[in-house]
Amino acid sequence: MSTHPTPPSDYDVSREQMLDFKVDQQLLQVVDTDAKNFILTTVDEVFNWARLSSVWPVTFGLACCAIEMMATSATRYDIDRFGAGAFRATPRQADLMIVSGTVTAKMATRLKLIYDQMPEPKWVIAMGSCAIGGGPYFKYGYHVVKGVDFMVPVDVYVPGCPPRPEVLLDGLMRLQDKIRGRKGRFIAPKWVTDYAKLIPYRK
Amino acid sequence: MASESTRVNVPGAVSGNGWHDQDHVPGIKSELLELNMGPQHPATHGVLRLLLQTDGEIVYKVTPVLGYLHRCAEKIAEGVNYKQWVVYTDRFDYLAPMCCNHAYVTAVEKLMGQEVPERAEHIRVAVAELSRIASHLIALATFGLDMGAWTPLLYCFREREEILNLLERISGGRMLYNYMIPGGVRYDVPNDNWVADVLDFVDLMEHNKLPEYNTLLTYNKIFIERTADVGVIDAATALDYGCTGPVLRGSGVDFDCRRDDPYSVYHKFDWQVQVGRGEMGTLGDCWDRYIVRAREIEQSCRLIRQALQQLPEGSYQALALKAIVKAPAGAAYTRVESAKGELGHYIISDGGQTAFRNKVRSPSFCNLQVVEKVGVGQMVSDLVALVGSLDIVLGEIDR
Amino acid sequence: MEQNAIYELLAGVLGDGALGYNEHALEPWADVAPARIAEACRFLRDDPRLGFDQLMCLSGLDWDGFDETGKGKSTAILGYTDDGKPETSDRVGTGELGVAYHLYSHALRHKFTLRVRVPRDAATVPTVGGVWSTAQWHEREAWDLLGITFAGHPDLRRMLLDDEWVGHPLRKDYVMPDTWSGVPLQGQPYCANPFPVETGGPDQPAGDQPAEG
Amino acid sequence: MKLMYDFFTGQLGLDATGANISVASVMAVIMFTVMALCAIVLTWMERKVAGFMQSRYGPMYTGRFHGWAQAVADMLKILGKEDIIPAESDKGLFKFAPILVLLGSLLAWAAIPWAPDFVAADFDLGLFYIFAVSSLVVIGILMAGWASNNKWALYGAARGAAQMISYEIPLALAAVPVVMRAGSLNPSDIVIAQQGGIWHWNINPITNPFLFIAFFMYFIASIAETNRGPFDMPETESELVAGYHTEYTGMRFAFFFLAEYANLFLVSMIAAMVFLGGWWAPIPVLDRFIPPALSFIIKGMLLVFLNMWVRWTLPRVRVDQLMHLCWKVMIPVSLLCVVGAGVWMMALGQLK
Repeated sequence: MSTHPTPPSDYDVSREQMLDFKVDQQLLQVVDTDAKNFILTTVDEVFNWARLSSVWPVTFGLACCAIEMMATSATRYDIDRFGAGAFRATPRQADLMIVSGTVTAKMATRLKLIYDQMPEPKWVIAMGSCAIGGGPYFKYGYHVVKGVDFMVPVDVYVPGCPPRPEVLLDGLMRLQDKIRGRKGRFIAPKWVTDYAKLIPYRK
Repeated sequence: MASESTRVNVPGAVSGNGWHDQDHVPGIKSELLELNMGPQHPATHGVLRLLLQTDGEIVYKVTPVLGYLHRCAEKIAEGVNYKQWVVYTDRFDYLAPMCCNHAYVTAVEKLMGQEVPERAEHIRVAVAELSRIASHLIALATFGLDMGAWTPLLYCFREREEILNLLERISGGRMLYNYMIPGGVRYDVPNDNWVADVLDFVDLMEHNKLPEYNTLLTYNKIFIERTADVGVIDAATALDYGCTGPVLRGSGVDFDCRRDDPYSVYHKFDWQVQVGRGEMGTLGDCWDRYIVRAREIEQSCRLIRQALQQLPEGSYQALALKAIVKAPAGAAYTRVESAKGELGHYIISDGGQTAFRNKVRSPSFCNLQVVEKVGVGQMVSDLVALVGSLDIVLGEIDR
Repeated sequence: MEQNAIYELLAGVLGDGALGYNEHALEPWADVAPARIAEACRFLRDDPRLGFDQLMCLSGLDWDGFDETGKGKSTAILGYTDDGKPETSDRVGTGELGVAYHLYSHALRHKFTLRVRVPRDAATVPTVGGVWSTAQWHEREAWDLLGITFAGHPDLRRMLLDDEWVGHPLRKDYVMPDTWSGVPLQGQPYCANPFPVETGGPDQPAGDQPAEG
Repeated sequence: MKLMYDFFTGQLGLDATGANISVASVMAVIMFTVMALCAIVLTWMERKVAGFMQSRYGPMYTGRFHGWAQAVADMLKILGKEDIIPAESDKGLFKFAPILVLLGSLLAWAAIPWAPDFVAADFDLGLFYIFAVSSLVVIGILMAGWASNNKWALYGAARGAAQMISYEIPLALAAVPVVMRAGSLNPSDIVIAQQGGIWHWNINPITNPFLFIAFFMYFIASIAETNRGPFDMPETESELVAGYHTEYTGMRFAFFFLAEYANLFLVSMIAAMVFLGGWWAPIPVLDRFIPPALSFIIKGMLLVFLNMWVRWTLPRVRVDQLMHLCWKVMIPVSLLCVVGAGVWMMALGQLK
């Protein structure tokens, strides 16, 4: 583990096929069966289209990432372009909770409450390393919940400390893929996968 | 206005729990309404919770409840070494991280007796002032948002993006930088015309953008009506409650750590401390605090211009800098003028790599306390204005 | 005014309440008997020669396991292990608790530092909230995080932590909780640290090395 | 209307009652469709206008071209949301309130004259009816706030009731001079009285300066009446979380949403009808080329745009300042307009 893989010298990011939206095989079968009942499938598709095109987040800023969330909705990045700009102050009218920041023990119960107040269907984006797994507050953070997925189910994890707005936009698009029922698959370069094999993942 | 209190007889049918029986008018039973503002509320700038007791629109008691963002940073300071903890100072006041970095490294350097090269000090002043502008822009923006003005928010964010771009070019981080280290700064000024770009931006900010905000928000009649004579903090109250920064200066106290308790190289530059003058109403009202911030942006522009135009040649890090720094045993309290006010670090060292105790005196923590006194008797809308004008940031209140 | 002179004035008023003056430290401070601190603060604020109108900072301190020799060998604090479980220890804290007051005068532009030390099992200090209102929140925080009682404080509740929280986290012998009120506070890391700390280097004695990351 | 009536009596051979009922049903369907359509268009327009003001784009991708399908997607999504009724709420009132709010604005649409002889309910007290029916919204909002059993909703409802009841007075008073000039409360008659180009419209300050003032009184009062712009007291997103509809989800919230934009369009259409010459084009020659309904809707849309412009530019006033503005400024000025317009017309012999 002392030698870390490095990108090969001829590696060119722009030429590499970084993102490939291949439909998952299992999902293809489901879609095939559904296609026989094409009326229902179409209704489903229309509703899914409506859901993914108007994901209203709840105004729920916790910490540093909340500022980046605001920046994402502000002029330069403008999350409203994807129909997700209508921030609702009340969870009753929202579809998406962006957990933007450190979740503390005191806040966790409130966060659960807010999540419960949202009507179905609802989604959660864990934004930033604190919301994903405690982040820099892991070791001595006696008051920090080490990952918001201990409290609420998370759909998309957006890493970063804080994530750049582009990454949050990407997270939103992964969420849209999820709503659409399509799996975006990230095909990483080989040196990255080699490196990733060295990391033992959480069970 | 605020003093014309209306007596509302709210029937008990809506009651949940926590009602307080109170007879205002003999014969008519009326109760105070307990209102829970936050932690998830658009006007509380994060996760502040205000417990209000209201009579109709009039607030009778305000009790701030903190700790929803208590991230144990002071405990962590006892576990990680001095250079590692710079990361956590970024996350105190995440709107002006450079100022927080500056406060911390100043304290550590005082403890170590470390000299800092002149060039590093100039770079520090420039980036800290850029960060201050970014923070004040957010302060103006969210204060406008609390008043219901959406558009200034977006305009301020537009200019803030420019600052973040500049700071990203020098530090590598977009929002949280981890840029200053004890004994200097982490990277030198990039040689891709950075200085010229900053100077361009400063000119743009001073001559184009500030007048735009003034037209749109500052001298708007409705905005003045909403903020003048609202949430008045007089100078004695401000001093008693330990208010610092724009809140103190908005109350007419001419004090700024950068000038009166000098650190870094601020004494070399020509600039003015901005003080509230009560132009639109009483001295110390919300409008004064707002305008102090707006004018401080101009002064920060002047400071940046001077710091970068006089940027000396030389090293940007102290030469004797090691990977792990150790401070000799002792204790030091230093304070710097952060964007929110006076940010103090009290570090006790036992001679090791980590601080034995690191107490952070955060300006928002002290500024917020005044709400308990000044918020009483205001209307709910005015309370929102008051909290907005204090420009709190929860990361540094709860730490 | 010079720090020495300020202490002379203070000692003149407090008499045996002024325990000593630490002149040669980086930042000199005066040790005051805990019971007399409110009196001392009131004098420092009201005397026209001193005029300390601002309490810059009030810090609670825990001196448990402090390395007085200045070699950096203080007792290490407890955290969570790399697996996310709380580290346990049966060590009982012994050292004294303390409070430090940093004062500033806007009119005369001088600073002064006071310190008090109280025994761990009877950590009670008179409140200075009547002298400077800002002290009220600082004292609440010190009570919350270090368990120092401030006698006469009107509203000594938990400030940052919840009312039902057990223990005072900034004490050196504090053991991190496993859960609180149903909220899990331990955690499993998503991945092990891919950059493990190499111990035994010249700068890093193996005994009390700081955590990385 | 006449044509449709003739169609039902002549072609289908219905008697008078049957034909009247049929015409009314057809008009009701048309009105409801138009209302839903305009709410959808206005939602999209609001987001695009807001984007334009704030130097960003607004919806861009839903439906490919400038996000034209954004509002459709919003509405469809809201249809599919879970319907939550809080356990502690007053369930009957909670369910009835959104319907009442929508009804209040829908009923008023009946009396809008879209074109000559194209109005769902053409009756002589039309203007009076519009103002009377649209005050149902107040009851709906109060009901919603009360039934939610939420303190923020209660605040919003109390503020909203105070505001809307107050602002109905200057709203109606501002229309009185026009009624005096036209000599009728019938909306069609009011429009017909303004025939002959822009200089015959009621807003023309040379014909009657008091009517000019009355237009601005009406415009300001209409912003307050629709709870928008600097006067959005019942919602005040930064103070009362979402105001009276804090607890509403899904379809029930969509009713409020729909009613807000229907109301916005309604008051703009009334302003166009009462002050800006209704279906008449600015120059009489153009009347031959532009369909009257189109001309009318364009005027309404311009006023809606003005409304949005105000909303996205100005900060919000405080609730006591709002009431102060109404009772101490707008009502006296409106009364002055009524008196002044009457004296002016009497002096110039314009009274009918």
